[in-house]
Amino acid sequence: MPADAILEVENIELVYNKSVQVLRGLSLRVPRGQIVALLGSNGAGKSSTLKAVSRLLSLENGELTAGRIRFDGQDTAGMQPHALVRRGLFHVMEGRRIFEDLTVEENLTAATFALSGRDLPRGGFDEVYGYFPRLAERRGTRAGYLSGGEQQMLAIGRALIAQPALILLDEPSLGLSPVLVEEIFTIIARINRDTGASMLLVEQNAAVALALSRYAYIMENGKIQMDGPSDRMIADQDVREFYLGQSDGAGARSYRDVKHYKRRKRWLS
Amino acid sequence: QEEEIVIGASLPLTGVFAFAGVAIESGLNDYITLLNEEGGIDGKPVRLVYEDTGYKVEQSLAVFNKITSSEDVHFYYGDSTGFAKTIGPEIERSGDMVLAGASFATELNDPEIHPHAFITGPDYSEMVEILLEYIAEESPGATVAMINSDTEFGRDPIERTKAKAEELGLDIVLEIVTAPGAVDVSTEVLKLRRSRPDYAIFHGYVLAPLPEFITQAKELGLETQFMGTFWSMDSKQWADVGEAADGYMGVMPYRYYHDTAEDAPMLDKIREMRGVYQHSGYMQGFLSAMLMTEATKRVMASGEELTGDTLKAALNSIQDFDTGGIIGVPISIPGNSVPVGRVYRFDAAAGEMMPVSDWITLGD
Amino acid sequence: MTPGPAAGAARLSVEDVTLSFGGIRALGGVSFTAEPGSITAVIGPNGAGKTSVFNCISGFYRPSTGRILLDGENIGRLSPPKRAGLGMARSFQNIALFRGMTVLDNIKLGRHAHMKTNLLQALVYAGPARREEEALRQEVEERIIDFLEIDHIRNQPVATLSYGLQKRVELARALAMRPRLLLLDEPVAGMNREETEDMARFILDVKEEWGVTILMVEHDMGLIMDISDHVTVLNFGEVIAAGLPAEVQADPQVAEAYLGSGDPAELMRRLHREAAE
Amino acid sequence: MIIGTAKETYRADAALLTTRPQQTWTGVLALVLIALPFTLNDYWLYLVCLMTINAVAATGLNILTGFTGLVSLGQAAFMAVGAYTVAWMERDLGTPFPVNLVAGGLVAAGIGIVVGIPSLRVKGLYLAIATIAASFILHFLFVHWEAVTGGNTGINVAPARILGTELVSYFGLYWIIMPITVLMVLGAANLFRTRIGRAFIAIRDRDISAEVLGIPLLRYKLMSFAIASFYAGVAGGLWAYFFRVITPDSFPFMASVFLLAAIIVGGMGTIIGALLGAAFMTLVPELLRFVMDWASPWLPNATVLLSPVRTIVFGLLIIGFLVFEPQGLAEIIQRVRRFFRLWPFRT
Amino acid sequence: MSDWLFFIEVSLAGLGSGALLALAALAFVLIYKATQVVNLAVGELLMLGGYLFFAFAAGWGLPAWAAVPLAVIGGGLVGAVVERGIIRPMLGESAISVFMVTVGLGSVLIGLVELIWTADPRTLPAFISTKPLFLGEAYVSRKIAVAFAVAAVVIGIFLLLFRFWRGGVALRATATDQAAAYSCGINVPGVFSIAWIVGCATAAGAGILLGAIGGISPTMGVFGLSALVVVIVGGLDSILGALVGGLALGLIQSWTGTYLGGEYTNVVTFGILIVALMIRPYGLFGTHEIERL
Ligand SMILES: Nc1ncnc2c1ncn2[C@@H]1O[C@H](COP(=O)(O)OP(=O)(O)OP(=O)(O)O)[C@@H](O)[C@H]1O
Ligand SMILES: Nc1ncnc2c1ncn2[C@@H]1O[C@H](COP(=O)(O)OP(=O)(O)OP(=O)(O)O)[C@@H](O)[C@H]1O
Ligand SMILES: [Mg+2]
Ligand SMILES: [Mg+2]
Repeated sequence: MPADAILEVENIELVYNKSVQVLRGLSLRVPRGQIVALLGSNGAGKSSTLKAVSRLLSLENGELTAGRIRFDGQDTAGMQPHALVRRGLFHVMEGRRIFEDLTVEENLTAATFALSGRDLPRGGFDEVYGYFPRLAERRGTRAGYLSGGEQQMLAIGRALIAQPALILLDEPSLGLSPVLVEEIFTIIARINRDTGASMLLVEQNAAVALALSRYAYIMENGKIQMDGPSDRMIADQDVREFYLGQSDGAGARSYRDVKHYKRRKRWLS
Repeated sequence: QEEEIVIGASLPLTGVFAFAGVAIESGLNDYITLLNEEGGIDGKPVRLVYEDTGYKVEQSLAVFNKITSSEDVHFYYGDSTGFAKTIGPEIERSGDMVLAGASFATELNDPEIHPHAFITGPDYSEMVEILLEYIAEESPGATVAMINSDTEFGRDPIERTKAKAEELGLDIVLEIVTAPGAVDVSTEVLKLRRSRPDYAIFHGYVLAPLPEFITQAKELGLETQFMGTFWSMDSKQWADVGEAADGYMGVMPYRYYHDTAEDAPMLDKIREMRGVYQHSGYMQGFLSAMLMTEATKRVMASGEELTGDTLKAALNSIQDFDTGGIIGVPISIPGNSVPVGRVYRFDAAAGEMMPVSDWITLGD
Repeated sequence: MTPGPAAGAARLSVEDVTLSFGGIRALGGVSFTAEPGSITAVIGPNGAGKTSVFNCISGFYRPSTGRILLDGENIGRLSPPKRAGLGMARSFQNIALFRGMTVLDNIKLGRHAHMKTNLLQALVYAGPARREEEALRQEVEERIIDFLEIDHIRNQPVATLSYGLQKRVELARALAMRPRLLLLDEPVAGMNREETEDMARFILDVKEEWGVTILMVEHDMGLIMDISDHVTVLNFGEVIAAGLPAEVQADPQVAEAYLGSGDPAELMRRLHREAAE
Repeated sequence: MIIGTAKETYRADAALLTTRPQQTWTGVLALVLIALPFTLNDYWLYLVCLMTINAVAATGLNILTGFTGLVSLGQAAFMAVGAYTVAWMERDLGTPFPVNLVAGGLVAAGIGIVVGIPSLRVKGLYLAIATIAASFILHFLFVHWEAVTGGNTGINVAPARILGTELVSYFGLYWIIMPITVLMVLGAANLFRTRIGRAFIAIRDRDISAEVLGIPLLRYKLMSFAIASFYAGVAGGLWAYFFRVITPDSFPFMASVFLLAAIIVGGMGTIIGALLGAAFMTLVPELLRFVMDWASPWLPNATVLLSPVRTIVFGLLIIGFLVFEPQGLAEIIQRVRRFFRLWPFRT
Repeated sequence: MSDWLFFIEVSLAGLGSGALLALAALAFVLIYKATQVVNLAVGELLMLGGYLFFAFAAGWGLPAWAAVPLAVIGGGLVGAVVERGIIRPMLGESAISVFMVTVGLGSVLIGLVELIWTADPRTLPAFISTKPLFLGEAYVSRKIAVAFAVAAVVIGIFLLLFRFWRGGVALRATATDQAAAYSCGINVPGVFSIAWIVGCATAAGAGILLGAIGGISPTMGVFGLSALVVVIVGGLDSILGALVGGLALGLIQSWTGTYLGGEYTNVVTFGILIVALMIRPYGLFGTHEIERL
């Protein structure tokens, strides 16, 4: 892999409430300009990893007890979350987290604070409305009344406004219809291609995530269990079994048959 | 019998009533010091045991319980009407003490209901009655406005004021009850301007919002004479207000610290002990201690036991008593109160309250 | 003691339901039926009104027109608690567990509408109140907790559980309501394949072993295709297609509005190749 | 070291006192409560009774605010309603005191229901402020409905009578105040073992989903208000017999703040929290009195500092607990218990 | 004097005290808008402002033009300290807890003032002329008129600020979701500090005006309760609501005081509050909380 990494995470340990350890020596890196996927089952600590990177942990009583995180070559320790954002690291949080009381447009305005010190986007909000026409229709509505998918669009729209160098995407497809999943991922790919923004993508939809990304990490219990180029991961037997739902043959197995299949993951013992 | 005489007290040394509490404390203590220097009562020293209450009934009660469960108390000085009413039943039940205090509530002045209570001066209604008698004397048929705060303290004399005014042929043209905590009095002043009374009697306030009231009224060219009762009659307090205070009048049962009347040996002593002006609460405390110890002395002289009944009887036996000039006339205590007072007027140039009437004793 | 659902699966009919918020029309005459003992899926684009339909059924929203029939009886005027009493249970799109309570208490809460303890009995906690509580405890332990394999977490506060387990506790709570009709709003959202498989197994088992009618909103087409018996498709608050899963999938209108090109992974790979060039 | 006891039946698991040490300590506490009046002087007995009365009111408030999540700053006003009812019945009807107490509770509960009606539409702090409003309106009633309340002068209350003797001493009063408190606290503890208590907690956590799960919101919110005010009413009734006079200023707005502070300091949403909080907040000002006494040789005007220091400490306690120990004293006790249970193994 | 003139005078006086209420309410709104904290200590901050002015003007003998800004800045400083010391650690806690923290803060402030200045009420050195002012024939107290003008200007400035300044969005975003605000690059601690500093400074300024009219005492904080009624009726997050609510309440209190009697002002005030809450649970101009399943 090329040496130039926009994000390097080295052996971080994370503890919530001074008692619950969630990450245990996790390391990963995101090369500049690339999309990297981070997969793992519920509660593995994916979101926590992203929060550690964007330093939003402190709001939830979390604390890094060991390890180092470097963004754009600089150690992030001691940096304020908003300062990181202004340097170009944007975190699209799990569960959308749009500002419910603000209108769609005001939500986008809020994101312009990430631009402090840099130029305002050329087309203003039109670029976002171009990607998501539905948002344009509802620009005066309070965001809390949007449907789940519309809210997800808004969350990604906010990231677009900020013109970041690295976007942390936490489950962008959560609760989206298939056509929207397709659309959102297409847009993500486009953003990556047009702006060269790097991305760290956390996703449950492993098929898409692996297709979109160049490199992938799989984590369990706060540690990376497996990593490698995405196309090689797709071929891995365990990944096929547990993340893609394909048994030995080529096609996906039916959910009706699952009862009969209950094999434990090999890497979990 | 006891080795020493203990007087208990719940004193508001802090909180909204601290200005009075601190003065009362000095007054009580000074008289007791004087008395002890002269050998106490029958050779027994008098001791004042007290604690701060912050002017909160529950605290006063806690202090009362704390003091009475560790000392043998026959006289107790309370800090508020609320306390006096709360502890009243207990005083009547135990029957072994008399309750004095900083409250002049009319309600306490009923020997039927409160046989063991005692007020060192006129009650609030009597204070206003003294003012009304003065007004009736000066300008018969005058119009009067009543301005009372919406508190128990403020509403206390309303009924009796109306009755007395009618009896004296005075016309109550305006009744104002101010909202608790109200700061802006302009609407009340407007009402005043509309009815233009000759006199306006405040009751239920210490200082605020009287100065603002008076200032605005003067601005509007009103010629109303403003008057107040004991707790809003301190000389120093008005001196701080400045020009606006000039001409304010009110009733005061005691002499002021700076009064140089000749028949007042006690005032000389007080000025000897305290080089600076003392708040009128001081006089109240001083006189309270004097009367409490006098009653104790009388009971002990008669060889009776110190109980609520004997002490109260001794208080009521006080006839034409000389207070050493604290009050300018000899006093008697027919019931629970000492219904005497005098009308003073504030002179801004002198910075002092000046007497404008003689001593008025009600019921004469 | 009568464990399990109250007397058999229910039949639900939604007839011509409309609903609007201010000026926005969320539902414009939606009708469909969930047959007793079947799994009916409601799919549709985001904002199509699926959750709104659920909210109308469970009584949280009052539709402006239309009827909602449970076993042929119009329940449109009943309050949510009354509907719950009739055997209607649901889970929520954004998990709505009671975070201050343990798993066990959350599940017990589901039974609320079927219990009788009154205030006086509760204060004294003797006789009927105690008997009722003990019976409930036994049933919850033996039928629900055991069935959903959550015995290891029963005394944990739900706030500390992972997403997948929380979804499972929601299902458990719904089961404690003795449902005859179970509404599941996106039961496998945010789950990976393995966890989805577990959930699929529970849903199928609930249908079969408890004999419950299930109405489900879900975006995971794989799951829908595999386990549902009937699919209704909503778009802009209107039904645009209904039928067997395979029929619906083949409908071009549905493909256009909802399904997209079909295989997002393939699309991604293509995009990727384009980008690389 | 005490290891968790294995429970063999669901009943044992649901019992209020599940471990042997818990049972032992409860026994000890009962003995102490019986011995107290024989050992304390009037001052301390007065404080114990006051603490106990506050504990009843705080327990009620805890049901409403700590468990149901409806913040009320009107609990003291409900105490006043109970106190006035008792005083009025004593004066005008002369009914026996148990009847009066229950009536005081019921009247307060009735008013509580009325005050609770906005709770369906109004949430959170808006509701808290509605309760402030209610308490000011009640205060107005106390002042102006003279026929019943005696206006500003208030009502003097005849002592409670039991078997022909009048309960006037703190010693005598203790024997009605303490048992009633114990019963009411037990009632509250029982409540949370049943569906009603669970429904309250569900409403606190998220009321709209509680409704869809079959909990009629209005009914339960009002029920919670009614219970809380019933407790306040009984506490107010006890207060009336204890102080034997009631005026409109007996229960100032600050008393409601005091009760809310008590449950915060004690621990919201735990039965023991209200008890600890009421005891602690009643005792601290008195303890400060002793502290200031001790400090007087060094601090020349210590007595004059007492009241402001008390005000400051009251504020600091609220702030300190919320910032550093949001679960309150109850959590501290839990930690101590865990420590001893695991002792000598530290966690 | 005609009844009409009297009515007009009473109304003018009401508008004047209403402006003060609005100014105090503004302090609530500013803090609430950014932090969703209902700061019950606003009344006590008002009191503190009055005492600071007293200390500077009477204690140090500074002229009013120096003492007023110093007291306002002092209020702001206290706001900064409070925010840093006890509000920021409460980030993420429930609204009720933070509300109670401010209740504690109020108590601490009262205690401190009593400790430093004792509980005696005091009069502020006069800095507003006492010459009566006549609008046509109608009399207005000059202090009240000055208070009205100051309040109107300050509120006007804030209304404009929130309308045309991007920072308004940052404030509201922070109030809705702190983590998300952070992730948008908003300096959340900065927003908190600013809101508290400006809010407390406003309260201190209102306190000086209030003290000039009615004198200062440790109990003057009860004024905060009336201001609280204003914000509840107007809407906790609405500056316009503070203005309209303040003026309306001032008028109503003035009318009740005049035509019913001062003892009725509290009942009427709180009666209105309850009615308003029943009709509009989030105030006249407040935003509805969104509740969805
Ligand atoms: N604020 C918190 N306090 C305590 N524990 C937490 C907190 N946030 C997360 N955890 C715990 O940390 C673990 C990892 O959580 P995290 O949200 O990072 O998982 P995840 O991999 O993102 O899972 P999911 O796929 O469900 O989103 C979980 O066990 C969770 O319970
Ligand atoms: N309480 C409400 N107030 C205003 N509009 C609402 C409300 N609830 C829903 N809507 C609107 O109604 C439409 C349907 O919303 P609904 O939540 O039912 O969609 P959905 O089909 O469940 O979407 P998703 O798959 O994203 O969850 C949306 O446009 C939404 O903005
Ligand atoms: Mg996650
Ligand atoms: Mg939905």
